[in-house]
Amino acid sequence: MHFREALSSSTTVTVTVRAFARYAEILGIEATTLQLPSPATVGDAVKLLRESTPNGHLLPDRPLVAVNSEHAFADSPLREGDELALMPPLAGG
Amino acid sequence: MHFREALSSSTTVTVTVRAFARYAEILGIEATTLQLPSPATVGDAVKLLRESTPNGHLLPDRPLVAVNSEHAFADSPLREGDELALMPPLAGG
Amino acid sequence: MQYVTRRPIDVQALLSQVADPALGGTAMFLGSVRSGDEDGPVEAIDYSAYEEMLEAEFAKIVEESVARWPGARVVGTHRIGIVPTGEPSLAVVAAAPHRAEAFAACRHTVEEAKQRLPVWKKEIFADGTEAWRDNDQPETDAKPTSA
Amino acid sequence: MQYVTRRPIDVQALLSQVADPALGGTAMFLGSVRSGDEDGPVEAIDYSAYEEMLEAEFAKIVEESVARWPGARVVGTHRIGIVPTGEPSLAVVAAAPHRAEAFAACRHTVEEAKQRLPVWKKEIFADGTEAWRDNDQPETDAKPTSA
Repeated sequence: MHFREALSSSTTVTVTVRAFARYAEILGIEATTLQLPSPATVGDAVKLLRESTPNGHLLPDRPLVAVNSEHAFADSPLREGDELALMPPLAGG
Repeated sequence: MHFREALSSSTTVTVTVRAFARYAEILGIEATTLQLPSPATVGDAVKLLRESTPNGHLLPDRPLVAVNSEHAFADSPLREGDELALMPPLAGG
Repeated sequence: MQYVTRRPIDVQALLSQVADPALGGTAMFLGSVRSGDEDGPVEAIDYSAYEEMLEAEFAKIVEESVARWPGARVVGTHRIGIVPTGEPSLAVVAAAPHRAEAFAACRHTVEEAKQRLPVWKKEIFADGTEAWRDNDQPETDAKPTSA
Repeated sequence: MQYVTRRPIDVQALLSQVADPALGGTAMFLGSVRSGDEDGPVEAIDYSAYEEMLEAEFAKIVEESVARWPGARVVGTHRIGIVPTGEPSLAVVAAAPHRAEAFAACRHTVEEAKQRLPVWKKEIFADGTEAWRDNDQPETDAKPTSA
Protein backbone atom coordinates (compact mmCIF):
# COMPACT_ATOMS: atom_id res chain seq x y z
CA MET A 1 0.00 0.00 0.00
CA HIS A 2 1.57 3.32 -1.09
CA PHE A 3 0.56 6.89 -0.31
CA ARG A 4 1.98 9.23 -2.89
CA GLU A 5 1.78 12.95 -3.23
CA ALA A 6 1.98 14.65 -6.63
CA LEU A 7 5.65 15.56 -6.48
CA SER A 8 8.62 14.69 -8.62
CA SER A 9 10.94 12.08 -7.09
CA SER A 10 13.83 14.52 -6.74
CA THR A 11 11.86 16.57 -4.22
CA THR A 12 10.38 13.68 -2.25
CA VAL A 13 11.63 11.12 0.27
CA THR A 14 10.27 7.61 0.45
CA VAL A 15 10.33 5.90 3.84
CA THR A 16 9.18 2.58 5.19
CA VAL A 17 6.65 2.82 8.01
CA ARG A 18 6.22 0.02 10.53
CA ALA A 19 3.44 -0.10 13.06
CA PHE A 20 3.52 -2.23 16.22
CA ALA A 21 1.04 -3.78 18.64
CA ARG A 22 -2.08 -1.60 19.09
CA TYR A 23 -1.02 0.73 16.25
CA ALA A 24 -0.75 -2.17 13.81
CA GLU A 25 -4.31 -3.08 14.81
CA ILE A 26 -5.52 0.51 14.33
CA LEU A 27 -3.96 0.87 10.88
CA GLY A 28 -4.71 -2.71 9.86
CA ILE A 29 -1.12 -3.07 8.57
CA GLU A 30 2.30 -3.80 10.00
CA ALA A 31 4.31 -2.04 7.27
CA THR A 32 3.84 0.33 4.36
CA THR A 33 5.82 2.90 2.38
CA LEU A 34 5.17 6.61 2.43
CA GLN A 35 6.31 9.32 0.03
CA LEU A 36 6.72 12.79 1.52
CA PRO A 37 7.71 16.23 0.22
CA SER A 38 11.37 16.91 0.95
CA PRO A 39 12.60 17.94 3.48
CA ALA A 40 10.43 15.74 5.71
CA THR A 41 10.20 15.12 9.42
CA VAL A 42 8.68 12.39 11.56
CA GLY A 43 5.86 14.83 12.32
CA ASP A 44 5.07 15.22 8.61
CA ALA A 45 4.84 11.45 8.19
CA VAL A 46 2.54 11.04 11.18
CA LYS A 47 0.30 13.88 9.95
CA LEU A 48 -0.01 12.25 6.51
CA LEU A 49 -0.79 8.86 8.05
CA ARG A 50 -3.41 10.35 10.35
CA GLU A 51 -5.11 12.16 7.47
CA SER A 52 -4.87 9.62 4.68
CA THR A 53 -5.25 6.15 6.17
CA PRO A 54 -8.43 4.47 7.42
CA ASN A 55 -8.58 4.90 11.22
CA GLY A 56 -5.39 6.99 10.99
CA HIS A 57 -7.08 9.63 13.16
CA LEU A 58 -7.00 7.11 16.01
CA LEU A 59 -3.20 7.46 16.21
CA PRO A 60 -1.99 10.08 18.67
CA ASP A 61 -0.65 13.39 17.30
CA ARG A 62 2.77 12.56 18.66
CA PRO A 63 3.21 8.85 19.03
CA LEU A 64 6.41 7.32 20.32
CA VAL A 65 8.63 6.80 17.26
CA ALA A 66 11.94 5.35 16.16
CA VAL A 67 13.90 6.02 13.00
CA ASN A 68 16.17 3.20 11.85
CA SER A 69 15.81 1.44 15.23
CA GLU A 70 16.69 4.50 17.33
CA HIS A 71 14.30 6.48 19.47
CA ALA A 72 13.36 9.70 17.63
CA PHE A 73 11.07 12.73 17.93
CA ALA A 74 8.44 14.64 15.95
CA ASP A 75 11.05 17.02 14.55
CA SER A 76 13.56 14.29 13.64
CA PRO A 77 14.35 14.45 9.90
CA LEU A 78 13.41 11.60 7.55
CA ARG A 79 15.74 10.71 4.70
CA GLU A 80 15.29 8.51 1.65
CA GLY A 81 15.03 4.85 2.70
CA ASP A 82 14.61 5.50 6.43
CA GLU A 83 12.50 3.11 8.50
CA LEU A 84 10.00 4.92 10.71
CA ALA A 85 8.47 2.90 13.56
CA LEU A 86 5.20 3.90 15.23
CA MET A 87 5.26 2.52 18.75
CA PRO A 88 2.54 2.41 21.42
CA PRO A 89 3.69 3.11 25.01
CA LEU A 90 6.46 0.61 25.77
CA ALA A 91 5.65 -2.31 28.03
CA GLY A 92 8.78 -4.42 28.23
CA GLY A 93 9.93 -6.39 31.23
CA MET B 1 39.83 -27.32 80.93
CA HIS B 2 38.05 -25.59 83.84
CA PHE B 3 38.78 -22.27 85.51
CA ARG B 4 37.29 -22.15 88.99
CA GLU B 5 37.28 -19.48 91.62
CA ALA B 6 37.04 -20.27 95.31
CA LEU B 7 33.32 -19.71 95.67
CA SER B 8 30.44 -21.91 96.73
CA SER B 9 28.30 -23.15 93.85
CA SER B 10 25.26 -21.20 94.99
CA THR B 11 27.09 -17.95 94.35
CA THR B 12 28.70 -18.86 91.05
CA VAL B 13 27.58 -19.33 87.45
CA THR B 14 29.16 -21.84 85.11
CA VAL B 15 29.16 -21.03 81.41
CA THR B 16 30.50 -22.66 78.29
CA VAL B 17 32.95 -20.53 76.33
CA ARG B 18 33.50 -21.07 72.64
CA ALA B 19 36.23 -19.38 70.64
CA PHE B 20 36.24 -19.03 66.86
CA ALA B 21 38.75 -18.56 64.06
CA ARG B 22 41.72 -16.40 65.20
CA TYR B 23 40.56 -16.45 68.82
CA ALA B 24 40.53 -20.25 68.86
CA GLU B 25 44.12 -20.11 67.63
CA ILE B 26 45.11 -17.57 70.31
CA LEU B 27 43.59 -19.56 73.17
CA GLY B 28 44.58 -22.91 71.71
CA ILE B 29 41.07 -24.22 72.39
CA GLU B 30 37.67 -24.11 70.72
CA ALA B 31 35.60 -24.60 73.90
CA THR B 32 35.97 -24.59 77.67
CA THR B 33 33.88 -23.97 80.75
CA LEU B 34 34.28 -21.05 83.08
CA GLN B 35 33.02 -20.53 86.63
CA LEU B 36 32.33 -16.94 87.62
CA PRO B 37 31.15 -15.16 90.80
CA SER B 38 27.43 -14.41 90.56
CA PRO B 39 26.09 -12.10 89.21
CA ALA B 40 28.36 -12.24 86.16
CA THR B 41 28.54 -10.36 82.90
CA VAL B 42 30.22 -11.02 79.57
CA GLY B 43 32.87 -8.48 80.59
CA ASP B 44 33.67 -10.48 83.74
CA ALA B 45 34.16 -13.64 81.67
CA VAL B 46 36.42 -11.93 79.17
CA LYS B 47 38.49 -10.39 81.98
CA LEU B 48 38.97 -13.77 83.62
CA LEU B 49 39.96 -15.39 80.33
CA ARG B 50 42.44 -12.62 79.54
CA GLU B 51 44.05 -12.94 82.98
CA SER B 52 44.02 -16.67 83.54
CA THR B 53 44.63 -18.39 80.22
CA PRO B 54 47.86 -18.70 78.26
CA ASN B 55 47.91 -15.97 75.58
CA GLY B 56 44.59 -14.70 76.97
CA HIS B 57 46.06 -11.20 77.04
CA LEU B 58 46.12 -11.32 73.21
CA LEU B 59 42.31 -11.16 73.19
CA PRO B 60 40.89 -7.65 72.89
CA ASP B 61 39.37 -6.04 75.98
CA ARG B 62 35.99 -6.03 74.32
CA PRO B 63 35.77 -8.71 71.68
CA LEU B 64 32.65 -9.26 69.62
CA VAL B 65 30.52 -11.72 71.62
CA ALA B 66 27.36 -13.74 71.46
CA VAL B 67 25.40 -15.34 74.29
CA ASN B 68 23.35 -18.38 73.33
CA SER B 69 23.75 -17.59 69.62
CA GLU B 70 22.64 -13.97 69.90
CA HIS B 71 24.87 -10.94 69.55
CA ALA B 72 25.63 -9.56 73.04
CA PHE B 73 27.70 -6.88 74.77
CA ALA B 74 30.24 -6.50 77.57
CA ASP B 75 27.53 -5.71 80.10
CA SER B 76 25.19 -8.53 79.02
CA PRO B 77 24.46 -10.83 81.99
CA LEU B 78 25.62 -14.45 82.04
CA ARG B 79 23.42 -17.09 83.61
CA GLU B 80 24.07 -20.68 84.61
CA GLY B 81 24.56 -22.84 81.51
CA ASP B 82 24.87 -19.96 79.02
CA GLU B 83 27.08 -20.36 75.97
CA LEU B 84 29.43 -17.41 75.47
CA ALA B 85 31.04 -17.07 72.04
CA LEU B 86 34.19 -15.03 71.45
CA MET B 87 34.16 -13.88 67.85
CA PRO B 88 36.81 -12.11 65.77
CA PRO B 89 35.56 -9.38 63.42
CA LEU B 90 32.95 -11.00 61.16
CA ALA B 91 33.89 -11.76 57.60
CA GLY B 92 30.89 -13.48 56.06
CA GLY B 93 29.83 -13.22 52.46
CA MET C 1 25.22 -11.31 22.29
CA GLN C 2 21.62 -12.24 21.61
CA TYR C 3 19.28 -10.04 23.64
CA VAL C 4 16.01 -11.59 22.47
CA THR C 5 14.84 -15.13 23.00
CA ARG C 6 11.65 -17.02 22.31
CA ARG C 7 12.54 -19.76 24.78
CA PRO C 8 12.57 -19.87 28.60
CA ILE C 9 15.36 -17.73 30.01
CA ASP C 10 18.42 -19.74 31.03
CA VAL C 11 19.57 -18.10 34.25
CA GLN C 12 22.64 -20.28 34.63
CA ALA C 13 23.83 -19.38 31.12
CA LEU C 14 23.51 -15.66 31.91
CA LEU C 15 25.43 -16.06 35.16
CA SER C 16 28.17 -17.92 33.29
CA GLN C 17 28.47 -15.08 30.78
CA VAL C 18 29.43 -12.57 33.48
CA ALA C 19 31.41 -14.94 35.70
CA ASP C 20 34.93 -13.66 36.34
CA PRO C 21 37.12 -14.45 39.37
CA ALA C 22 37.97 -10.75 39.72
CA LEU C 23 34.28 -9.85 40.15
CA GLY C 24 33.13 -10.68 43.67
CA GLY C 25 29.57 -9.35 43.48
CA THR C 26 26.83 -10.46 41.10
CA ALA C 27 23.32 -9.00 41.10
CA MET C 28 20.53 -10.43 39.01
CA PHE C 29 17.00 -9.29 38.31
CA LEU C 30 14.19 -11.38 36.90
CA GLY C 31 10.91 -9.80 35.85
CA SER C 32 8.20 -12.43 35.72
CA VAL C 33 4.66 -12.58 34.46
CA ARG C 34 2.32 -11.90 37.36
CA SER C 35 -0.95 -13.71 37.88
CA GLY C 36 -2.63 -10.29 37.98
CA ASP C 37 -4.56 -8.55 40.70
CA GLU C 38 -6.66 -6.06 38.74
CA ASP C 39 -8.43 -7.68 35.82
CA GLY C 40 -8.59 -11.27 37.00
CA PRO C 41 -6.29 -14.23 36.58
CA VAL C 42 -3.66 -13.83 33.87
CA GLU C 43 -2.64 -17.11 32.24
CA ALA C 44 0.18 -15.72 30.13
CA ILE C 45 1.47 -12.62 28.38
CA ASP C 46 2.05 -12.51 24.66
CA TYR C 47 5.07 -10.23 24.20
CA SER C 48 5.65 -8.67 20.81
CA ALA C 49 8.65 -6.54 19.88
CA TYR C 50 10.36 -4.48 17.24
CA GLU C 51 13.07 -7.10 17.26
CA GLU C 52 15.88 -5.36 15.36
CA MET C 53 15.51 -2.32 17.59
CA LEU C 54 15.22 -4.42 20.74
CA GLU C 55 18.60 -5.98 19.96
CA ALA C 56 20.19 -2.62 19.17
CA GLU C 57 18.68 -0.78 22.12
CA PHE C 58 19.48 -3.47 24.68
CA ALA C 59 23.09 -3.54 23.43
CA LYS C 60 23.25 0.24 23.81
CA ILE C 61 21.81 0.13 27.35
CA VAL C 62 24.36 -2.50 28.39
CA GLU C 63 27.22 -0.47 26.87
CA GLU C 64 26.07 2.61 28.76
CA SER C 65 25.93 0.68 32.05
CA VAL C 66 29.44 -0.66 31.56
CA ALA C 67 30.64 2.87 30.75
CA ARG C 68 29.11 4.14 34.01
CA TRP C 69 30.44 1.28 36.13
CA PRO C 70 33.78 0.40 34.53
CA GLY C 71 34.92 -3.07 35.40
CA ALA C 72 31.35 -4.34 35.56
CA ARG C 73 30.06 -7.02 33.22
CA VAL C 74 26.41 -6.80 32.28
CA VAL C 75 24.13 -9.08 30.26
CA GLY C 76 20.40 -9.15 29.63
CA THR C 77 17.67 -11.02 27.82
CA HIS C 78 14.08 -10.28 26.93
CA ARG C 79 11.86 -13.22 26.15
CA ILE C 80 9.12 -12.62 23.58
CA GLY C 81 6.15 -14.65 22.40
CA ILE C 82 3.83 -16.29 24.89
CA VAL C 83 5.28 -16.36 28.41
CA PRO C 84 3.20 -18.26 31.00
CA THR C 85 2.41 -16.78 34.40
CA GLY C 86 5.30 -17.16 36.85
CA GLU C 87 8.01 -17.39 34.18
CA PRO C 88 10.54 -14.59 33.65
CA SER C 89 10.29 -12.33 30.60
CA LEU C 90 13.23 -10.05 31.45
CA ALA C 91 16.58 -10.93 32.99
CA VAL C 92 19.53 -8.66 33.75
CA VAL C 93 22.76 -9.80 35.41
CA ALA C 94 25.58 -7.48 36.49
CA ALA C 95 28.87 -8.61 38.00
CA ALA C 96 31.34 -6.15 39.52
CA PRO C 97 34.35 -6.20 41.81
CA HIS C 98 32.11 -5.24 44.76
CA ARG C 99 28.44 -5.58 45.53
CA ALA C 100 27.48 -1.89 45.50
CA GLU C 101 28.43 -1.53 41.83
CA ALA C 102 26.80 -4.85 40.97
CA PHE C 103 23.48 -3.78 42.49
CA ALA C 104 23.66 -0.29 40.97
CA ALA C 105 24.55 -1.50 37.47
CA CYS C 106 21.84 -4.17 37.57
CA ARG C 107 19.15 -1.78 38.78
CA HIS C 108 20.10 0.92 36.30
CA THR C 109 20.08 -1.52 33.39
CA VAL C 110 16.64 -2.82 34.40
CA GLU C 111 15.17 0.69 34.63
CA GLU C 112 16.57 1.66 31.24
CA ALA C 113 15.34 -1.59 29.71
CA LYS C 114 11.83 -1.00 31.05
CA GLN C 115 11.80 2.53 29.64
CA ARG C 116 13.50 2.01 26.31
CA LEU C 117 12.98 -1.50 24.94
CA PRO C 118 10.39 -1.65 22.15
CA VAL C 119 8.27 -4.42 23.60
CA TRP C 120 4.50 -4.65 24.06
CA LYS C 121 2.40 -7.01 26.03
CA LYS C 122 -1.01 -8.51 25.62
CA GLU C 123 -2.39 -10.22 28.69
CA ILE C 124 -4.16 -13.51 28.09
CA PHE C 125 -6.81 -14.23 30.72
CA ALA C 126 -8.12 -17.54 31.96
CA ASP C 127 -11.39 -16.99 30.07
CA GLY C 128 -9.51 -16.63 26.79
CA THR C 129 -9.93 -12.87 26.48
CA GLU C 130 -6.92 -10.67 25.78
CA ALA C 131 -5.95 -7.09 26.55
CA TRP C 132 -3.02 -4.83 25.73
CA ARG C 133 -1.32 -3.73 28.91
CA ASP C 134 0.88 -0.67 29.37
CA ASN C 135 3.73 -0.68 31.86
CA ASP C 136 3.45 0.98 35.20
CA GLN C 137 5.40 4.16 35.69
CA PRO C 138 9.14 3.86 36.43
CA GLU C 139 9.59 2.79 40.01
CA THR C 140 11.58 4.66 42.60
CA ASP C 141 13.36 3.05 45.51
CA ALA C 142 11.03 1.19 47.82
CA LYS C 143 10.59 2.59 51.29
CA PRO C 144 10.22 -0.01 54.01
CA THR C 145 6.95 0.19 55.90
CA SER C 146 8.74 0.81 59.18
CA ALA C 147 11.86 2.83 59.79
CA MET D 1 15.05 -23.55 55.88
CA GLN D 2 18.71 -24.50 55.94
CA TYR D 3 20.89 -21.37 55.78
CA VAL D 4 24.26 -23.11 55.80
CA THR D 5 25.65 -25.45 53.20
CA ARG D 6 29.00 -27.14 52.62
CA ARG D 7 28.22 -27.75 48.95
CA PRO D 8 28.11 -25.45 45.90
CA ILE D 9 25.16 -23.07 46.11
CA ASP D 10 22.21 -24.18 43.98
CA VAL D 11 20.89 -20.96 42.47
CA GLN D 12 17.97 -22.61 40.73
CA ALA D 13 16.80 -24.19 43.99
CA LEU D 14 16.86 -20.80 45.73
CA LEU D 15 14.89 -19.18 42.91
CA SER D 16 12.32 -21.97 43.14
CA GLN D 17 11.91 -21.36 46.86
CA VAL D 18 10.72 -17.78 46.33
CA ALA D 19 8.84 -18.35 43.07
CA ASP D 20 5.23 -17.18 43.29
CA PRO D 21 3.03 -16.03 40.40
CA ALA D 22 1.94 -13.00 42.44
CA LEU D 23 5.55 -11.80 42.75
CA GLY D 24 6.67 -10.18 39.52
CA GLY D 25 10.13 -9.03 40.59
CA THR D 26 12.99 -11.20 41.79
CA ALA D 27 16.40 -9.84 42.79
CA MET D 28 19.34 -12.10 43.58
CA PHE D 29 22.80 -11.43 44.92
CA LEU D 30 25.76 -13.77 44.76
CA GLY D 31 28.95 -12.97 46.65
CA SER D 32 31.84 -14.93 45.17
CA VAL D 33 35.42 -15.61 46.14
CA ARG D 34 37.64 -13.10 44.34
CA SER D 35 41.01 -13.98 42.89
CA GLY D 36 42.45 -11.18 45.03
CA ASP D 37 44.23 -7.98 44.10
CA GLU D 38 46.18 -7.12 47.22
CA ASP D 39 48.12 -10.11 48.52
CA GLY D 40 48.48 -12.14 45.36
CA PRO D 41 46.40 -14.83 43.74
CA VAL D 42 43.79 -16.41 46.03
CA GLU D 43 43.02 -20.04 45.21
CA ALA D 44 40.17 -20.49 47.65
CA ILE D 45 38.72 -19.26 50.93
CA ASP D 46 38.21 -21.55 53.88
CA TYR D 47 35.05 -20.29 55.58
CA SER D 48 34.44 -21.24 59.18
CA ALA D 49 31.34 -20.37 61.17
CA TYR D 50 29.55 -20.55 64.48
CA GLU D 51 27.01 -22.73 62.73
CA GLU D 52 24.13 -22.76 65.22
CA MET D 53 24.28 -18.98 65.43
CA LEU D 54 24.64 -18.60 61.67
CA GLU D 55 21.38 -20.51 61.21
CA ALA D 56 19.59 -18.51 63.91
CA GLU D 57 20.92 -15.13 62.82
CA PHE D 58 20.24 -15.64 59.10
CA ALA D 59 16.68 -16.71 59.95
CA LYS D 60 16.28 -13.55 62.03
CA ILE D 61 17.63 -11.34 59.24
CA VAL D 62 15.23 -12.86 56.73
CA GLU D 63 12.30 -12.43 59.12
CA GLU D 64 13.21 -8.78 59.62
CA SER D 65 13.39 -8.20 55.85
CA VAL D 66 9.99 -9.77 55.31
CA ALA D 67 8.59 -7.62 58.11
CA ARG D 68 9.95 -4.48 56.42
CA TRP D 69 8.76 -5.46 52.93
CA PRO D 70 5.53 -7.36 53.57
CA GLY D 71 4.59 -9.57 50.68
CA ALA D 72 8.22 -10.22 49.83
CA ARG D 73 9.73 -13.69 50.00
CA VAL D 74 13.38 -13.88 50.96
CA VAL D 75 15.85 -16.78 51.14
CA GLY D 76 19.57 -16.99 51.68
CA THR D 77 22.46 -19.40 51.97
CA HIS D 78 26.02 -19.16 53.21
CA ARG D 79 28.44 -21.78 52.01
CA ILE D 80 31.19 -22.77 54.46
CA GLY D 81 34.31 -24.90 54.17
CA ILE D 82 36.68 -24.45 51.26
CA VAL D 83 35.16 -22.37 48.45
CA PRO D 84 37.30 -22.10 45.29
CA THR D 85 37.92 -18.75 43.60
CA GLY D 86 35.00 -17.68 41.39
CA GLU D 87 32.38 -19.71 43.25
CA PRO D 88 29.68 -18.04 45.36
CA SER D 89 29.84 -18.19 49.15
CA LEU D 90 26.75 -16.08 49.87
CA ALA D 91 23.43 -16.01 48.03
CA VAL D 92 20.32 -13.97 48.80
CA VAL D 93 17.14 -14.00 46.72
CA ALA D 94 14.16 -11.71 47.27
CA ALA D 95 10.92 -11.84 45.33
CA ALA D 96 8.27 -9.15 45.63
CA PRO D 97 5.20 -7.92 43.76
CA HIS D 98 7.32 -5.18 42.12
CA ARG D 99 11.00 -4.71 41.39
CA ALA D 100 11.71 -1.82 43.74
CA GLU D 101 10.83 -3.91 46.79
CA ALA D 102 12.67 -6.93 45.42
CA PHE D 103 15.90 -4.94 44.99
CA ALA D 104 15.52 -3.20 48.35
CA ALA D 105 14.78 -6.39 50.29
CA CYS D 106 17.65 -8.24 48.61
CA ARG D 107 20.17 -5.46 49.22
CA HIS D 108 19.10 -4.97 52.83
CA THR D 109 19.34 -8.70 53.56
CA VAL D 110 22.83 -8.87 52.04
CA GLU D 111 24.07 -5.90 54.10
CA GLU D 112 22.67 -7.37 57.31
CA ALA D 113 24.14 -10.78 56.49
CA LYS D 114 27.58 -9.25 55.91
CA GLN D 115 27.41 -7.40 59.21
CA ARG D 116 25.82 -10.01 61.44
CA LEU D 117 26.58 -13.56 60.31
CA PRO D 118 29.23 -15.27 62.46
CA VAL D 119 31.51 -16.35 59.64
CA TRP D 120 35.26 -16.02 59.23
CA LYS D 121 37.48 -16.48 56.25
CA LYS D 122 40.99 -17.66 55.72
CA GLU D 123 42.42 -16.96 52.29
CA ILE D 124 44.42 -19.78 50.74
CA PHE D 125 47.04 -18.50 48.31
CA ALA D 126 48.55 -20.19 45.28
CA ASP D 127 51.82 -20.74 47.19
CA GLY D 128 50.00 -22.67 49.91
CA THR D 129 50.14 -19.94 52.55
CA GLU D 130 47.01 -18.86 54.40
CA ALA D 131 45.79 -15.67 56.02
CA TRP D 132 42.74 -14.63 58.02
CA ARG D 133 40.92 -11.87 56.17
CA ASP D 134 38.51 -9.36 57.69
CA ASN D 135 35.61 -7.95 55.70
CA ASP D 136 35.74 -4.55 54.13
CA GLN D 137 33.54 -1.91 55.68
CA PRO D 138 29.82 -1.93 54.83
CA GLU D 139 29.37 -0.54 51.33
CA THR D 140 27.22 2.41 50.45
CA ASP D 141 25.47 2.87 47.14
CA ALA D 142 27.88 3.02 44.21
CA LYS D 143 28.17 6.32 42.43
CA PRO D 144 28.66 6.01 38.70
CA THR D 145 31.91 7.53 37.46
CA SER D 146 30.06 9.96 35.23
CA ALA D 147 26.74 11.70 35.84
